[in-house]
Amino acid sequence: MNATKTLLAAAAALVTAGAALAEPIKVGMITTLSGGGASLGIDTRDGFMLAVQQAANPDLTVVIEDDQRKPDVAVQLADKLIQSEKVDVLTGIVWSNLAMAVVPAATAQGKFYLSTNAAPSALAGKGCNPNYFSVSYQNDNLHEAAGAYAATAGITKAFIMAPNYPAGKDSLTGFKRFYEGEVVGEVYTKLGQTDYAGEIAQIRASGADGVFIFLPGGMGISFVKQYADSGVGLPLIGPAFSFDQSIIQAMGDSAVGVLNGANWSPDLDNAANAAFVQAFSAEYGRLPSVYASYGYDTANLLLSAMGTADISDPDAFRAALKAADFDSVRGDFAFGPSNHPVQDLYVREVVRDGDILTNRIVGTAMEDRGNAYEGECKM
Amino acid sequence: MRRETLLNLVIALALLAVPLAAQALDEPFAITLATKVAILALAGVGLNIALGLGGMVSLGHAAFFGIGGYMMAVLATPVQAYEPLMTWPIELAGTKSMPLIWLGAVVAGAVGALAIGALSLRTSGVYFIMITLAFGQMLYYFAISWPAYGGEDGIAIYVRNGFPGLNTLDPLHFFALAYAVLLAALWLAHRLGGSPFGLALAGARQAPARVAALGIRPYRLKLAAFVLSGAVTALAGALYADLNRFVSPSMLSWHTSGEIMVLVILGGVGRLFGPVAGAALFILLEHFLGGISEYWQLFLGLILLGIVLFARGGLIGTLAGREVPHD
Amino acid sequence: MSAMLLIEQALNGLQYGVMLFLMAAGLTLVFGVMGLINLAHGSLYMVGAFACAGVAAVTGNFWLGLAASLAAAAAAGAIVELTVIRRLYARDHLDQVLATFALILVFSEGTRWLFGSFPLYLDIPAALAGPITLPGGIEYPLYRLVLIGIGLAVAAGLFWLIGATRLGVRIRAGEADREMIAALGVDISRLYTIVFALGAALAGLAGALVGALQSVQVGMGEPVLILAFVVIVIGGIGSIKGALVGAILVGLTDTLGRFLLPVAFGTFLPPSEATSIGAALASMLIYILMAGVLVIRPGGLFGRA
Amino acid sequence: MTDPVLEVRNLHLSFGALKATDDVSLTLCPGEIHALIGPNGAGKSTLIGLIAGNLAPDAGQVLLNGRDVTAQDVAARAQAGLARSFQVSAVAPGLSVLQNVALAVQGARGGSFRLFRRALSDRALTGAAMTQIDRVGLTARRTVPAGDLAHGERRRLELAMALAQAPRAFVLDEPMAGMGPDGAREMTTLLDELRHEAPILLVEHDMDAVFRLADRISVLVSGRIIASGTVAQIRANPEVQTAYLGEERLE
Repeated sequence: MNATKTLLAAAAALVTAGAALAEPIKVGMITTLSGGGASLGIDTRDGFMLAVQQAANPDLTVVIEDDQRKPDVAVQLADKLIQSEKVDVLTGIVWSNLAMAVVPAATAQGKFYLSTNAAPSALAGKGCNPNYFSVSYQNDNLHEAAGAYAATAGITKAFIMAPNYPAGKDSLTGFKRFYEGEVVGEVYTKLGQTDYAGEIAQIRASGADGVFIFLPGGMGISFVKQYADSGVGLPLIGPAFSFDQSIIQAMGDSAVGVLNGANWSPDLDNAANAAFVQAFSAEYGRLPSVYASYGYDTANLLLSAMGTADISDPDAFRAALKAADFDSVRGDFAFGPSNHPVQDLYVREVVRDGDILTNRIVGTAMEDRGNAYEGECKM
Repeated sequence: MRRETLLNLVIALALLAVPLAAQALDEPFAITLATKVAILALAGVGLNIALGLGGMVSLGHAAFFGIGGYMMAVLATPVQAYEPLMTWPIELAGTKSMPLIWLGAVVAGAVGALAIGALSLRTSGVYFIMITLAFGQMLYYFAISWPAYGGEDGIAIYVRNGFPGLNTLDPLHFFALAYAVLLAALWLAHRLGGSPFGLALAGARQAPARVAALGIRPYRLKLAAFVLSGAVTALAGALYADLNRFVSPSMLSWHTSGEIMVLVILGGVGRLFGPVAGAALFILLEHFLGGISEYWQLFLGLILLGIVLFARGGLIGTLAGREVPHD
Repeated sequence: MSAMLLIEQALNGLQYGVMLFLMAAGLTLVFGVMGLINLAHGSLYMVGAFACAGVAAVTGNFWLGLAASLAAAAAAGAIVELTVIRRLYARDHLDQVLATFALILVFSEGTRWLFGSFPLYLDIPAALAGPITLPGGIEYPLYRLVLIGIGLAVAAGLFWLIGATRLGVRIRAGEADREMIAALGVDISRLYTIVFALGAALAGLAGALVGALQSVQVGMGEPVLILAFVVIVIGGIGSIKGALVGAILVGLTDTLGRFLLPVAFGTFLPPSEATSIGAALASMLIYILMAGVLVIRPGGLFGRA
Repeated sequence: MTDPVLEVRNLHLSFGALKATDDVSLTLCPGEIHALIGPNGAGKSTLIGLIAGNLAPDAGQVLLNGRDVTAQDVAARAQAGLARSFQVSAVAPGLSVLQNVALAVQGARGGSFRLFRRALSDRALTGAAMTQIDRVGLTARRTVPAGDLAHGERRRLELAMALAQAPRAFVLDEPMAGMGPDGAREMTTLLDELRHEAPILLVEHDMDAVFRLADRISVLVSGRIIASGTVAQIRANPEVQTAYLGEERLE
């Protein structure tokens, strides 16, 4: 159940007298390291640990556990980390359904949870909590970016598609929120579906002039390859999850030219990002994904709070987190009222750069976007 | 005392000793693990009624495990949301009381097993395996795509349901509850095995043609056993949902079916305490192998292979010798 | 909805069904001859896809990859048969289920160990890329047409193999009476290894062919495995003809159901509810089909029981 | 003559071109042992399958106590009073001798759906079972798993189970197969007593036993009854001699 790896950051460095004044912090990371979807968890972990290593702060200890993408396992790991490991902060969950299973109970016990990815609407609105911070986004954001940018990309009659599960429905809702054109087809596919010939035929027959999809993981790979082969050729747009670094290699040239809404890109022009991309590539021999960037930012946020407040004083520590006084790889970064980021959203395009495929920013979709649920959050 | 009875006693006491020791050593997570063992063992006891007594290789018991879990969510969510469970045809409130939830889970599991069993038992052997598997998948996809109870996100119950006189939020209290239910189910399974019903079922499993020639129709016997089996597994599902305070379609996935079956076989098919020994071994393997490698499931697979190829009869069979008819 | 869209969807269903047949044929053959239920059949599908993707990545040639997938899956099948499976023939189904479940874990995590957690890249060969225009003006991907052709050719080849060759005679004898073929002086253990490797090769072929359309990743075989089970339950276990008919039936039902059900619900429900409920029902449709077949014919359409 | 307990009228069953049962009629009357003999492959097992209800005939009827049971299944015919033993022992190997026989009692009396009562503390059940176990001489072996019994003991267990059904008619398929001379002699004595409880349709290869026990003999060859009569009549029948000579040559 648990790839327990206690990593003492700043391994060799002896604890200096100055650092010993600070209260040590123990972080429990629950993420997906085995089975399907492991690549996302591995990127999250690697990004997070890169920042931890760079900081070499002896007061920070990280315990990493593998949730196997199973909600029940995640809940039991959270129990274990809280009860046995006595961690102060939890982080790392990739999937919304696992987050929904873990976060409310953890924050109810007074623990901090810093989300490196999943940020379901329930936790941004009615279920918000002062101890819950989403460093990544609110789930709808990247879909909203795609929706807001669609018209710019010449899509006025969109065919939209997502798997038939809650995140899929949220995604189509998010897309439509800022999309001003017409929706000529709306299809829900089976979760885990691998053959999209039927849906592609419907796209062809729908008279659409563009397609929005939210198909994470293998579903997206299957769709994009089949879509490219079908010769339909309409512009394709989606959220970054479906076209991120970890999966576009498997799509090959089928993915080139696809647009995707994102809040980060390897070519985002700021010093922190350039350093991050360079360090990550040097350390792990591959380009970072959005998940790696969120992991990296989360660790740096935590480290910045450790520098100004003690975990033994939760109110002060919470305020230090909320200040978000760190160099985000996304450039400007601030938390909104419900502890979700207020940030610029971009649209990227998949491009071939020599042997590898990667993403390049083609435009800004929304500036200083918060999220749609802030009004419901009574905090 | 027979060797197996002695072994059973040792297993039962060991499972009781772990959380008590954990309490003394202030290791609350070990209590949670022991509770998980007890609940998975309960699910295995349920499956063992079909598998061991009835010879029905069901690869779809996750369906009943999940039905039990969802029954908990269906009954407890309205209370959480301050809404009635239904207003038509009668107004009915939800409940946070475990005994009522258990009753609901048992009834729902039995009804589900009656429907699936009535169709599946028209076939036998390998057809039966595949059909139970397919029905399980059908429920899985249904749970994922039906929006009412969270779909694939599942649904969280923020406060564990209550039991009169106990503080279920205390891990030790909750363990005691799960342990007591497990013992009750073991007693039930034991009585069932020695009853005329159990006798007829054993006969139907071992010599189906003969039993028919004695004037006993195996279909109804097997269906009855399947329904009981589903009901017990559903009860385990309700407890498991309460352990995690969370329900999701993954409870219904075929990996869950496989795991319940694996732990029954690890312990010993048809042996009363087989599921208990199997669940304990499974959780230990998961816990310790997981600490060794990210690829721990590879080693789990190899160990399972070794057990099925070379240690037939499971843990109980290896330690207590082969089964003898109990007179 | 136009007739052309309907025809295109029917073609899609046919192509899906034909690929399911490649999976189901091996499964049903192995069960028919050896009486073995093999849950790890989906892992052999995955092995085929990974072998094809791996070799195609190194050589740049899809067809070499395809050959490699056949070889790798057959070899994996033969190795598994020699080391594990042959100890299971005399066992009951329960032991077979457990052992092959364990094999899934070994294959999946072993593959992840070798290839990593990231999906692999495998694309359609350039010669077959893109759509062609069919009579009636339907634009249809050439590769999918080729898949239908390959699938039907393999089906014909299997019928010929079983109906007209010496190996086929032995396979049929093995299905009829396991004791008897030993008496006929056939080397049973070799026959079993060959049949198992043949089934594995078919699964590997399907994995490679479909892998080019989909995503080559760990765990890709399991959903297909369960569909293949549904196919052979519908068709009748042990019957190649049943597997073919069952596969096409499942392919058509699934594809057309996904397409038509939301449309049908749309006639009396608001669009977003209709698509949601229609999609929910469509995902259960093949299981409902299976239950229906069972009520009428418990042994499947072409089963002996 | 009293009315027959078991009657078979013009049964037909074909498997493809093969006529496995070809217009067979026979009766079994109270108190008698009616032996059915014939070479291997004559269709004896098929006929028993038709009588017991495992097979459905293409045409013809099976009557039990004058009632047409042709459309009924195996269990219903058993409940109507037909007890059969199997050519290859079909006892539950994991259950003890006592449990096997108790199961037979239970089949006759019902009660298989009592879930929580201890079967073997039910005196009525075990008492009835022990009576039959004593009769076949397995008293000392009552707690042994049936799978551990010697061959001859298993044949006797088969018989005890048939007895425990308290049937109206027995159909016994080669009860002496594989028994030594002593066992066969004991079995012969036992069967001779049994006929007073219910008539026996006896399929047997042991000709000595058949000639000693049978009141009537029917000879089945290629699915047809070629001769039927007393022991003396059958012994003298040239057609039967040909059929059997043929068989002996084959063996």
